[in-house]
Amino acid sequence: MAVQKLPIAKAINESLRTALETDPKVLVMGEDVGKLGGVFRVTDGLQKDFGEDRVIDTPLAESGIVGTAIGMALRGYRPVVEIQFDGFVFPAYDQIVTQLAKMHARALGKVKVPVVVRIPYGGGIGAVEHHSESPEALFAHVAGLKVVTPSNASDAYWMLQQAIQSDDPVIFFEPKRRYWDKGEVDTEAVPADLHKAVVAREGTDLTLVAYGPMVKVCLEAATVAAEEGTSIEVLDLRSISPLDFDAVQKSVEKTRHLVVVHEAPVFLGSGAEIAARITERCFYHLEAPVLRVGGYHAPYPPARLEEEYLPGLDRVLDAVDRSLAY
Amino acid sequence: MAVQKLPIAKAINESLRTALETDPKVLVMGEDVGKLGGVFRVTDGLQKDFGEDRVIDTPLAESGIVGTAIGMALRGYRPVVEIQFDGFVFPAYDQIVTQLAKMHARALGKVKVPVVVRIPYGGGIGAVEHHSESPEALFAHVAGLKVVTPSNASDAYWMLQQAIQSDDPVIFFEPKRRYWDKGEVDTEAVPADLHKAVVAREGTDLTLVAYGPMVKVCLEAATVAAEEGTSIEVLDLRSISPLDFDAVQKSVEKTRHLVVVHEAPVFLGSGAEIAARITERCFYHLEAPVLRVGGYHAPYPPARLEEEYLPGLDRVLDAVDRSLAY
Amino acid sequence: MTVDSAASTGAARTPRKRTAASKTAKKSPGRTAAAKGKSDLVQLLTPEGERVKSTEYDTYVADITDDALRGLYRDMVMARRFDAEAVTLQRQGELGLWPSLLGQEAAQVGSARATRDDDYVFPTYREHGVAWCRGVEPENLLGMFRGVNNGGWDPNTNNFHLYTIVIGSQTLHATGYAMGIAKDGADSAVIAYFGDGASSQGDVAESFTFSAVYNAPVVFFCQNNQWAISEPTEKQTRVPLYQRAQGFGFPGVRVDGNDVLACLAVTRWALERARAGEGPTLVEAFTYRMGAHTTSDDPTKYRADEERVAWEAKDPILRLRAYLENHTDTGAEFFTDLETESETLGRRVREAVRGMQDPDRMAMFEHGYADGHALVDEERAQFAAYQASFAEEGA
Amino acid sequence: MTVDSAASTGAARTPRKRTAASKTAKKSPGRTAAAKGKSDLVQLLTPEGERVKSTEYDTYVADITDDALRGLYRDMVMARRFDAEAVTLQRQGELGLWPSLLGQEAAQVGSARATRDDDYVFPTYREHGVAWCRGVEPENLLGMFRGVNNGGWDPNTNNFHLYTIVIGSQTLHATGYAMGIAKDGADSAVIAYFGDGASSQGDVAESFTFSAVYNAPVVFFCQNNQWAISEPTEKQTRVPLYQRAQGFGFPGVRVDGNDVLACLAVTRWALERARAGEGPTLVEAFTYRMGAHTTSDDPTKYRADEERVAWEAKDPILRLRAYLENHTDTGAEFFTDLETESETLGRRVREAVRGMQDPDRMAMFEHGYADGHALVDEERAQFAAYQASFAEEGA
Ligand SMILES: Cc1ncc(C[n+]2csc(CCOP(=O)(O)OP(=O)(O)O)c2C)c(N)n1
Ligand SMILES: Cc1ncc(C[n+]2csc(CCOP(=O)(O)OP(=O)(O)O)c2C)c(N)n1
Ligand SMILES: [Mg+2]
Ligand SMILES: [Mg+2]
Repeated sequence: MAVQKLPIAKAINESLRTALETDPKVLVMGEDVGKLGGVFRVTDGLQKDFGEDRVIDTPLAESGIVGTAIGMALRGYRPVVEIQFDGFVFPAYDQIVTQLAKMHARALGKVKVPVVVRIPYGGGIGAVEHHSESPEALFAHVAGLKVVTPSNASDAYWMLQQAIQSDDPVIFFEPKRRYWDKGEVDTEAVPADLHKAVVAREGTDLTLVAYGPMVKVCLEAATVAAEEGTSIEVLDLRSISPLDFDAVQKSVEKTRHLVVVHEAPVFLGSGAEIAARITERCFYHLEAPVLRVGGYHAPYPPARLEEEYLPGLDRVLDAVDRSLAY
Repeated sequence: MAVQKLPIAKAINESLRTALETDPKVLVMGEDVGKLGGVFRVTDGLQKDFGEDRVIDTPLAESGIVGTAIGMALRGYRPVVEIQFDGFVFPAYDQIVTQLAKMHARALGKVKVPVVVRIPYGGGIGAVEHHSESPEALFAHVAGLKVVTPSNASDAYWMLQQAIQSDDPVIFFEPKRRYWDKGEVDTEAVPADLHKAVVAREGTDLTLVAYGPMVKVCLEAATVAAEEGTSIEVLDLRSISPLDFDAVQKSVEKTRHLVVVHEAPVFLGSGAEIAARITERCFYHLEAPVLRVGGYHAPYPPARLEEEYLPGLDRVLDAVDRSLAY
Repeated sequence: MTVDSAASTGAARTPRKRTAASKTAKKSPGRTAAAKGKSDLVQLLTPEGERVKSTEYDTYVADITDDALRGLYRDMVMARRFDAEAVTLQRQGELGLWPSLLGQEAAQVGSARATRDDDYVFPTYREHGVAWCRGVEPENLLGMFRGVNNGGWDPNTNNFHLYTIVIGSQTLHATGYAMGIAKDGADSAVIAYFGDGASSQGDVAESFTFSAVYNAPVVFFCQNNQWAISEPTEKQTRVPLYQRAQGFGFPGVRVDGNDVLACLAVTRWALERARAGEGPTLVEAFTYRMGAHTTSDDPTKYRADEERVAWEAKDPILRLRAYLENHTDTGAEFFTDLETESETLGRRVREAVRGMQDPDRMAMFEHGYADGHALVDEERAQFAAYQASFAEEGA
Repeated sequence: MTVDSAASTGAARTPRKRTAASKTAKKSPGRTAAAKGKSDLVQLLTPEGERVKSTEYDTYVADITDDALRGLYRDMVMARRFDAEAVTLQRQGELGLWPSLLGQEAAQVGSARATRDDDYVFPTYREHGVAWCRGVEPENLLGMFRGVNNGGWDPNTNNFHLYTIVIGSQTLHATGYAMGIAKDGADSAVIAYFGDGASSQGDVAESFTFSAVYNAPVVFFCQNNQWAISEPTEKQTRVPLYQRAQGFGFPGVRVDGNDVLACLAVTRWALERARAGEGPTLVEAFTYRMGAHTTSDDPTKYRADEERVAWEAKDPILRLRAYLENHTDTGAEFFTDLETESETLGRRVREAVRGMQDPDRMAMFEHGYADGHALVDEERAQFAAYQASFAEEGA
C-alpha cells in the first residue's frame, strides 16, 4: 500500500528498504546496524533481508566508517552510513570535512562521492552525555556538504530517498526524540524539492522558522498563540545547507516578524545565519530584530536539566511576545 | 630590552620562550616543533634551549597530540600544542570538542585542562589545499573553548601569554600570512584583557569589524576611505569566543553602519553571529543591515585564485559603499 | 588500592618508592612470552576453583594470603551487588541507563587491586568494580546515569578519572598522564581501561604509538567481553587482541578475565614494568559481558542464550568461592556476613539515589569555563530574568 | 601497468582473470616469513648491482627479461628527470611547492609496475613515479603545485586517485575501494601508499582494522623514507614498521626500497595475495628521502649530510645501471638515448607548465557540488555582478 501511517523511525527504515531494493549499489553501514537493527531499530530487519554484504556491521571506528564509505563511493556504491549518536560523529569529522566534502571539487567534478551520513540528533530523550547534541552548524558551515533534517514521517521517507539519490554527500540529521511520532507516508507521492522549506502552518503576524525536532514545538506554539489571537506562520526549513532563504524572506515580507528556533546553541548556530541574511534581505520589512531561541553556550546539560536547556513552548512564546512587542 | 620590533612569528616565539622560562609546567608540543623549529620557525631554538622533554616532537597524529596534551594537563602541565596548518586540525577535532572543551564541566570544575592549541590559519600564502583555511567558527560554536586570534606582534606576544595562563582551553589562531609583519612588542607592558576588542582606528561613519589577518586589510580600507571623506572605525575583535559585543555595540551606536570582514566563508561564519546579535542590540541604531565580507561557500580555491576568494581592499570598500548607500 | 586495603573507600594515598620487585621486572616472564607471541591464556584459578601453578606469574601473587583472597572475593561480591542494585534502580526509573559489569568483576577487581594509590586510572563507563576498589563512593557513580551530572566525583580524590563515553578517547588521556608522570620522575603508573570494540578506534592506536615512542608508564587494560553492543569481537579483529601490541613494540598478554588472581598477577607485572621504565603493556582480559550492553539493550536480538549459559560456568565469583570453600578455612559465616554487608550496600545506594536532588537549573551555566566567559554570563543573566518573570507573574 | 607496458601514458586497461600464480599464492614465502616476524630486508639487487638469489621471491620476477629491466630503469630515470624539472620550476617560481621523490624511484616504480591496469592506486602527494607508471600525464601532476587546481587528472582514467595531502586519509579510501572490489567479485586489487610518518595516524590503523575484518584486497605500501619532515622514524615507532601488520592479523614485510626488482617482486606477491582472496598485506619499503621534504623545507636544520651521503651509495638508479652494464648487453646507446628522452620530457614539462593558464576566476564556484547548491548560485551571481561593475566603471 502506498499510504501508511508510520513513526519516523519506521519511515526511515522503509526508505532504506526501498533504496536497497531499487538500487543494488546502495549499502547501509554502521555500528550495530545488522542483527540489532541499530540502537534505535531504524535498520531493523534490513540485514536479514539484504544480507551482510549490503547491510554492514562495521568496526567501532567512525573515521573508518566514513573513510571506507568514501572508498566504496569511488568504486560506484552509494553508502548510507549511520553514526550511532550525534556526539560520536566527531572522530569522523576529518574524513567528512577534508575528504567527503571536498573530493568532488578536488577532482574538478571527475568523481562523485554520494555518501549519506545519517545522524540521530538532538536532545529530549533523557540520555547521558554525547547523546543529545545538535551539531548541524558544524557541517553546514562546510562547503561541499548538504545538510538536511526531516521533521515528520513523510519527509523522513522522501528526503532520505532524495539524499540517497543525490550525487552530493548529504548529512542527514534525524530528530531522534521524534522517532516514534507517527505520520502519513505516501510512497507514491511526488515529494517536494529536498532543499526547499515548506510552510507547516500559515499565519500572518509572525514567522517561526524551525527544523527537525523543533517544528513540533513551533506548531504547538502557533496553536497556543492562535488562541490568544496571534497568527503565526511556521516554516519547516528541512534543509540547512542549502538554506531556503527565499521561502523565509517571502514569509517575513508578509509577517514582518521572525523568530528562529533550534536546539543547537544560539551562538553561531544556524539561526545566526538566518538572522543575518534575512535582515539583509528584509531590512525595511522587519518590525523587530530577528530573535533566536536555542541552546545555551554550555555543554549539553545532564538529562534532569535538559527541559530547561531545550527550547520549549514557553520560551518560544516568550520570544514571540518580545518580537511582537517591538 | 622590554620594547622590541618583532615580526609576529618571532613575537610568538618570544612569548613561548617567556612561558617556558617562567613556568616549568609549560610544554610545547607538535609536529616538527623541535630541531626544525616548526614549518614557520615559530618554535625556533626552543628545543635547543629547553630540551626535548619540554619541547616535544610528536608522532604524526593530531588526535594523539591533543589527547595526550589533555592527559598532561590533568597531570598538572600546561601544554601548548601546535597544529601545523589549519586544515590538519580536524583529526583532533573529536578530542577538542568532546574532551578538551567539556572536561572541566564534566568534572563539575574539579579538574582543569589548560591546553593551548596554536593553529596558523588563513590564506594568502600561495599554498596547496588544506593550508589556507579559516575554521574559527567551527570552534567558537563549541562551548567550553575560548577562541582568540591576534592581528599584530604585540597582541601575538601578550595574548599567547594570557592564553597559556588561562585555566581554560584556548584555541589560538595565528594569522600565518602576517607572520612576518613587524610591530612593537613591549614585554613589560600591561596587556589588554584577552577577550576584549580594541579600536584599531577611530572613526564616525561606519564600523569595520575584523580580526587576525583581515585587520590590516580593514585598516587599509579605512585609509582609502578617509581620503574619500569617509571616516571608518576599525575594531580588532581579538577574541571570537567570547566575543566582545559590547565594544561592537558601542561603536555601532556611534557609526550606525557595520561591516564585518573575515576570510572564513560567510555562511555561518562569525560574521553571522555578529550581524544577528548586533542587529538585536542596535535595531534602532542601524541605518543599514550589517553587511558581511568573507569567503564563499566553496572549498578554498587553488592558490592562483585566492586573491579573488579572499576579502581584499576592493571588496571591503564595496561593502562600505553599499552600507553607506542605504 | 593494594589488595590489603580492603576497605572500600577513602583509603589514604600512599605513594611508594621503587621496590625491589619492580627493579627485577625486566626479566619478568610475560614479557618474553608476549615477545614470542605466546597465545596462552594466563590462568591461576580454573573455573572449578582449582589453583593452577604458573612459574611465570606465581611470584606476583606470592603475598596473597587467604585473607587477601577473601578481600578480593568481597570486592567482587560488593561490585556485583552494587551493579545489580543499579540495574534495579534503572528498571524502577531512578536511573536513565545503566551499563552493567556483570561477569567482569574479576577483570576489574584483579586489575584495580594491582594498582597503588598513587597510580592513576582512566576508566570507560563500565568500571564500577574498579571504582569500588579505588574507593570512589559507589553512589557517586550513579549521578551521570540518573542524569543529575556528567561525572559526579573529583578524579583526584582517588586518582580515578571520570567515566569516558566517547569510545577510546581516554586511552590518550592516560598516555598523556603517564608521559607527565615520566616527566615528573615519579614511579607511579597509569592504567587505561577500554573494550574490545574500542580497540578499533584510531585514538587507541595513537595511544599505543605515543606510549611506545615516549616509553610512557601505562598499562592498557582491554576487557574483551566478546561484544561491542551487538557486534562480536570478529567485527573488530581477526587475531586475538593482545597481539595488537607487538606491532607497536610492546608486549601484549592475554589473561583469563574471569580469574581474579590471574588478573591481579598480570596487572601487577605490567604495572611493575611501567614503574621500572619499561614502558607500556597491553593486557587483554578475556571475559564476558553476561548481561545486556546497557539497560537499553536487548541481547536476544543478536546472541544465543547458550553462549551466556556457557560463560556462567566460568563465573568469576563462583570460582573463587569454590577455592575459598575447598582450599581455605573460610567459614560459612564469612559468606553470610558478606551477604549482609552487600545488602547493606544495596540499601545504602538505593537510598542515596532516591535522595539525589535534581540540580538547580542554574547549574547548567556553571563550570563551562574555569575563568568565566562573557556570553555565559549574559545567557545566565537572561535566563535568570526569564525565570524571574514567571515568579512575578505568579505573584 | 605491467612491467611490459613501458609506454608511459594512456595504456589501455586490461583486466585479467585469476592466474595460476595467484592461486598458489597461499603458500607464498613472504607470508610465512612475516608470520614468523622475520626482520630480513628483502633484496634482489645489492647496492653494487649484483643479483641476490631469493628462493622466496625469485619466482615473482622470473619473467623479467633484460628488456623489462631496461623498462624499469627507464621509468626510474624518467621519474627522476621529471622530478628534477619540477624542483627547478619551483625555484623559478613556476610552482609554489614541490615534494621531491628523489631517492624513492625504485620503491615507486617497482611497486607501480606490479599493478595491473584494473588495479586502483591511492597515492600520497609524492608518488610521481607511480603516476608515471600508471600513465598519468606528468604535467597534470603539476597543476596543484602551481596552484591552478587541487588535482588535475581524472582518477578513473588511469585508476590513479588524486593526491591526498591530509596524512593517512587515503588508506581508508583505498580500503573502502577494495571492499567494493570484493563486493563486485572482481579480482583486481588496490594499493595504498603512505609514509613512515603517516603510520602514526589513527586513520591508518583503522584502515588496517577494516581491511583485515573484511579481508579486503588491498596492499598497504609504506615508503619508509626515514623522515616525516624533520622527524626521524623513531618519533613514530620503536619497532620496524612492517611489524605493525601482525597485530592486525595480516603479514608485513620489509623490502629494500632502493631495489626496484625486490619492490616489484614483493608487491606482486602482495597483490596476488589480495587477488587470491587472502586480504591485506603491509609492505614497508625501506628507502630514503634524499632531498628536502618539499622545496619549502631546509633539512640542514635537522639532519646530518653524512646520512644523505651514505644513502647515495645505495642509489636505486645507479645500482640497476651497474647491473645492466655488468650483466646484460645493454649498450651505451641505451643510456644516451634515455638521456635524450628524459631531456625531452623535461622540456615538455617545462613548456607545459609555463603554458598553464590560471583558471578563470569563476572556476572557484564550480564543482563544489555535483547537483548544484542555491547558495553557490547566489554567490556566483553576486560575484559576477561585482566583477561586471568594474567593467562598467572601466567602460
Ligand atoms: C565514538 C563512539 N562511537 C560509538 C559509541 C556508542 N557505543 C557505546 S558503547 C559501544 C560499544 C563499546 O564496546 P566495547 O569497547 O567492547 O566496550 P563494552 O561496552 O563491551 O564494555 C558503542 C558502539 C560511543 N560511545 N562512542
Ligand atoms: C593530518 C596532517 N598533519 C600534518 C600534515 C603536514 N605534513 C605534510 S607531509 C608531513 C610529513 C609526512 O611524513 P611521511 O608520512 O613520512 O611522508 P613523506 O613526506 O616522508 O613522504 C606532514 C607532517 C599533513 N599534511 N596532514
Ligand atoms: Mg566489549
Ligand atoms: Mg617519510
